[in-house]
Amino acid sequence: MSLLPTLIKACYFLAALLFILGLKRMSSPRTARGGIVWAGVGMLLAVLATFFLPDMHNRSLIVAAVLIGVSAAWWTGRRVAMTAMPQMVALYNGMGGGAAAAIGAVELIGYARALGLLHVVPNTSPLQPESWAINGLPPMLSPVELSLGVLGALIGTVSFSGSLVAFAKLQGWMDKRFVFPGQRVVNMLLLAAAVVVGVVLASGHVSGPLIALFFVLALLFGLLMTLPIGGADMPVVISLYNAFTGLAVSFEGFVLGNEAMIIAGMVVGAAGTLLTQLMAKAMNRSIGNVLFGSFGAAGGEAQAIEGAQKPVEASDAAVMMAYAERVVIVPGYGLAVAQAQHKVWEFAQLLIKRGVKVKFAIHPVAGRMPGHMNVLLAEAGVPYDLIADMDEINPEFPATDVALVIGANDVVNPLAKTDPASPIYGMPILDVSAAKHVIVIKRGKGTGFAGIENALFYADNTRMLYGDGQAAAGQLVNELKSLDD
Amino acid sequence: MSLLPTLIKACYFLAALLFILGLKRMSSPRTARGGIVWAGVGMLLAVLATFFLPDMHNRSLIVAAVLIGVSAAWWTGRRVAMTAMPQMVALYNGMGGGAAAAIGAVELIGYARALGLLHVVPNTSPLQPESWAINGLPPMLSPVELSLGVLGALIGTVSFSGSLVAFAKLQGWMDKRFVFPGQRVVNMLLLAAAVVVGVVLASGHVSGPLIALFFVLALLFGLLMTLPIGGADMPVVISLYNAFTGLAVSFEGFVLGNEAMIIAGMVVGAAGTLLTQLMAKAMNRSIGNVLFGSFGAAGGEAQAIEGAQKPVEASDAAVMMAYAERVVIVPGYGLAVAQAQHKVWEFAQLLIKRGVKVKFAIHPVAGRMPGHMNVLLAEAGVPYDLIADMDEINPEFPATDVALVIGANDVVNPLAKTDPASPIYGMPILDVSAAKHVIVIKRGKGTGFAGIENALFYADNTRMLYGDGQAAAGQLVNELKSLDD
Amino acid sequence: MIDGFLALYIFMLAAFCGYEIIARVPVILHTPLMSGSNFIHGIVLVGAMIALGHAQTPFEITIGFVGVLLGAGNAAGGYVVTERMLEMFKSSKPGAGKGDQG
Amino acid sequence: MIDGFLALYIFMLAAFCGYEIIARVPVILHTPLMSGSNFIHGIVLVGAMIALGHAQTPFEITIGFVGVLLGAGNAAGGYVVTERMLEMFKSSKPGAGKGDQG
Ligand SMILES: NC(=O)c1ccc[n+]([C@@H]2O[C@H](COP(=O)([O-])OP(=O)(O)OC[C@H]3O[C@@H](n4cnc5c(N)ncnc54)[C@H](OP(=O)(O)O)[C@@H]3O)[C@@H](O)[C@H]2O)c1
Ligand SMILES: NC(=O)c1ccc[n+]([C@@H]2O[C@H](COP(=O)([O-])OP(=O)(O)OC[C@H]3O[C@@H](n4cnc5c(N)ncnc54)[C@H](OP(=O)(O)O)[C@@H]3O)[C@@H](O)[C@H]2O)c1
Repeated sequence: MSLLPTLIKACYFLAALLFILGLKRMSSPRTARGGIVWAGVGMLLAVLATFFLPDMHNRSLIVAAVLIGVSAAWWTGRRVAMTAMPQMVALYNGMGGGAAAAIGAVELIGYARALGLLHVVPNTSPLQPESWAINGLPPMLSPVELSLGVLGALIGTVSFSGSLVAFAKLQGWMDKRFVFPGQRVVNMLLLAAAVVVGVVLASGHVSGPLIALFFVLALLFGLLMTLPIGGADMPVVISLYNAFTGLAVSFEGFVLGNEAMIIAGMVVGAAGTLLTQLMAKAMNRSIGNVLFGSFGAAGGEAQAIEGAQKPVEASDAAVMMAYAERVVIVPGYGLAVAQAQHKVWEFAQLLIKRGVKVKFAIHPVAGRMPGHMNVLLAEAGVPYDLIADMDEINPEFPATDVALVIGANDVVNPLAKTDPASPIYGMPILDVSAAKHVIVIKRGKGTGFAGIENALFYADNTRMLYGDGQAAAGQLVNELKSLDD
Repeated sequence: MSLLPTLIKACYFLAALLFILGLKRMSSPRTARGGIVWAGVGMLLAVLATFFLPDMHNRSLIVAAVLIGVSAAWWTGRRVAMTAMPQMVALYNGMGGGAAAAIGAVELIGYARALGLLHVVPNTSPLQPESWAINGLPPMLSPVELSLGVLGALIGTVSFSGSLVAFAKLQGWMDKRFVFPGQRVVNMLLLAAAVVVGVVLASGHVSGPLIALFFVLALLFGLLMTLPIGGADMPVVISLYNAFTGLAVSFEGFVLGNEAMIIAGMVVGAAGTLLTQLMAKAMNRSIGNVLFGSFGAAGGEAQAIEGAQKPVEASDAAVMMAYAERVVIVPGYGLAVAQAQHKVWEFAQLLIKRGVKVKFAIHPVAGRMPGHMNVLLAEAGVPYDLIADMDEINPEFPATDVALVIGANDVVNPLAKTDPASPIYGMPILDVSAAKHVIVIKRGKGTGFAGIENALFYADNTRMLYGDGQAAAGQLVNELKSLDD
Repeated sequence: MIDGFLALYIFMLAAFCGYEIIARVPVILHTPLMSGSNFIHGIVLVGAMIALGHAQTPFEITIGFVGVLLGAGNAAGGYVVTERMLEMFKSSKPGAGKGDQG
Repeated sequence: MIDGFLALYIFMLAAFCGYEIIARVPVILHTPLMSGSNFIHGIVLVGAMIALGHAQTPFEITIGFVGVLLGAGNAAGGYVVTERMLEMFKSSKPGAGKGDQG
């Protein structure tokens, strides 16, 4: 082996090593930050090494595409609000799936051309074993390579169109769930058709129209598969597509003979699959239920709730908390929508200064992505030790004077315990109603993700403070400050 | 690839998979039992497949050697007492190291023969590429293969002779620690010499005398390296040699082109290295300290202990515990020596029947191997929930009426807290002296592993019940039974 | 190019690595981990570069170009987003200064 | 026989697997795990069989024979000892019958 290829291979090896080490570090809060940097160094190494591969054509096009892609993604990634993270991950993931699909497409088209089926006269012979030697596409693929290439293209394409739908939904571009009768049957037929065409391709009958048909079917399947899924189930779906892209990358890496791609892709494939399961479990759902379930769609007759919501003024609420001994703040998705984390933390700090014992209670699925609230509170600077998780805080509510619920709904809904017809029945909740007083900040009578009424809002010890989360928290801050003057 | 080689390769693949899955299951108490069975199935598959490799000679010899080796090991392994487990593991591990070394030796000798340096006329040509095709030894090794082969042989040989010394020491065949001045320098020189000869071999200068010298040096190093290490440090050393053997197997597997060996060996190499670290940490030592330290050898002036040991009769001890509310039993190495676990559990059951709350407290390094006491108590049938670890039980001692220490010494020695000159200073201990009464069962005034006095035995609330652990426990049982009559 | 069995071994071992590394991760790290692993499969960029580097007809070149574009977006976007999230996790640690986050 | 880089990848991945699987194991399982991993490197038996199967001179055959003997001892002994230890662990579980252990 001559020097340059050895060096390039060494770079790929280092990249794979750094990816694994980086992922390892990312999975512990203490070392997470360093982990992404390690992985980043690995990526840089691998990309730089690839530029030096012998026998690469179109180098200027490559540089141009890399520069455009990187700067566009970098710019959007830097600018986007923290609350929009899930859809950005979906977008980037879809891009990865698309790239894997594109690799598969180039391979298949090249193969077809080599077979002479497309009747294109190549300017150079496609059969030049030497020039593809190290990491190029072999002009004639072995049956195993062809099969894995086709499989990777299928998975990558589904991940591509599926992730884009997920992005569009989370971004609010597609509010309605798209459901029609027999949808599941249509989806299954589409998938079956794509698989059949794929098998034909993998058996070596590669032709232009067949390739086109294959990709169209895969695209359609990803689209229709994702359309009926509710926006709030998306994090699980995105995680699944993330694993898909990983697998696709791994398989295409096999075809290209690139071990770094094989390993990185497979590691992500396995990790993503596990993550998806863990996420679904944290939401008290199964993956099948997320993908095919009709969450919140039908449901039985909901329990009727007696009583009325009792509003409260910001000034009264502020006084209640100012003279309380213990206050627990329960943030939910509304906090993220209102970007109220900074104001809420300012308010909490004022309370702490007055000697009130303040804690934040975070439900595992509060918000729209796992760890959503932790990220937001961390952004605002809330120290770790003030944040309690569900198991820790639930026994403390009876000794709590005021529970301040801000933008949370489903995660504090007692119907999850009492109403078997409710879509969230069985989900463990934060037991805020055990506190002496409950104050709920929300804009109006809007429901949460599950779209159901909340008995808590009608409870005797609950008072509603209507308003946008950030505005309401601001009022509380002002009231508290005027108390001190 | 024709069918048979593919099938054989598939068996090897399955074996590697089963090893990893088995190890995974072994590392959780719930699934541990199944894990070894899975790994065993993998081993069976791999061995059976190997019989069917094409171009194997000496098949009857192979069968004979396998049968003898398996039946001898099976027989000893079935018969040996639970307390002798560490030395058996050492023995089997040494055998593995020896086997790896033997593979390396056959490779090197074959290589030398191929070079024509040994001037032996082979009955068939050594250069028959086809016959070694799948998994045989390539007659001419590449430089990388030669280097890894030599490295594997070195590591395997050290593990072989070192493990045998460990076995002999634990078995009591070699009681004294073998120390002479300048020992460390001699060891280092031996290692350096072995490495130099190894480098010469790896550079392709393979000859009979050199091979012999290489193995002699490696054997000697393993021997001298292990001789000065105290018998009770052996578990850590055995774990280290276990990792060594794994590495040796992995490297020899590379030379043979056998992926199952590469993977299984490397997995054990990494796992064993980590286990060694974890074990050393649990003993509050570093690996370097275990290998080169002079634990308990020198040490400063020990604190003088005032007072006298106060003996107690078995009948009095039995009465004290029979009318106690809470009794905590603290087993140590002496329990293992006396094989007293069954009697002690019988005694504990009698107490429980009388309404006494009995718990067993296990120190992480009680006994002579990690989990030693857990294994023994489990053997006797003590249910899991009666067994508490150190962090759990220490706060409970003040509320304990009687702490029954049986054959434990170092793990209950208060000097670990108070005497900075003591070799065990800094090791967390079981806080038995906080109990209202302490009863200690031991044979006499013998010291424990660390060879130091124990202030606990002289404390005001401590009474000594002299005798062999099993005999003393038997007396207690009888006394308790006579109380009921 | 790679012997089928060797590839199988690598697939298997890599899958175990990924699985083992993620098992037992706390819920609060799920999103950054998802985004971090999303970044890691951005290595697809390398494959897309190779594909474009060997594309020959204009059509292949177009697809290859799109592939590189998408792959670069995956890698760069995945990195930025993950880094931003993890940065915040870091600053929330007790002991770390509380004023130094964005 | 195996390309050097591929071997390197396999070494690395296998090492990670071993490391990750053992990390976070309770102390009480250290000895059975040590003995279990001791069993697993008993796969050396396969290598010794291959070496003996290709040994040619009487000297090589002798060494190969000893190798197979030792390897078989490692595999069989490691299995028996580990199985005996783990069997006891199993019977100590609450819920499992308390009378069924040896
Ligand atoms: N964390 C995850 O990984 C994840 C993933 C997918 C789904 N989910 C699901 O999401 C739900 C999370 O529960 P949650 O309690 O956090 O949220 P939620 O049930 O979705 O409720 C959010 C509440 O915030 C209020 N709100 C919206 N915008 C607001 C603003 N600007 N200011 C103040 N209030 C505002 C809304 O009421 P108004 O409209 O009246 O203001 C709504 O009732 C669970 O059902 C969970 O299963 C979670
Ligand atoms: N667990 C591990 O992994 C491991 C590994 C290596 C080293 N170690 C070390 O081993 C020590 C373990 O402490 P330990 O308290 O369990 O044991 P120990 O300190 O070794 O003490 C054992 C005691 O048992 C008594 N004894 C011996 N045979 C007996 C018999 N037949 N009947 C009754 N008593 C008997 C001895 O006194 P008499 O002679 O007077 O009877 C001795 O004092 C620690 O220092 C630890 O660091 C542990």
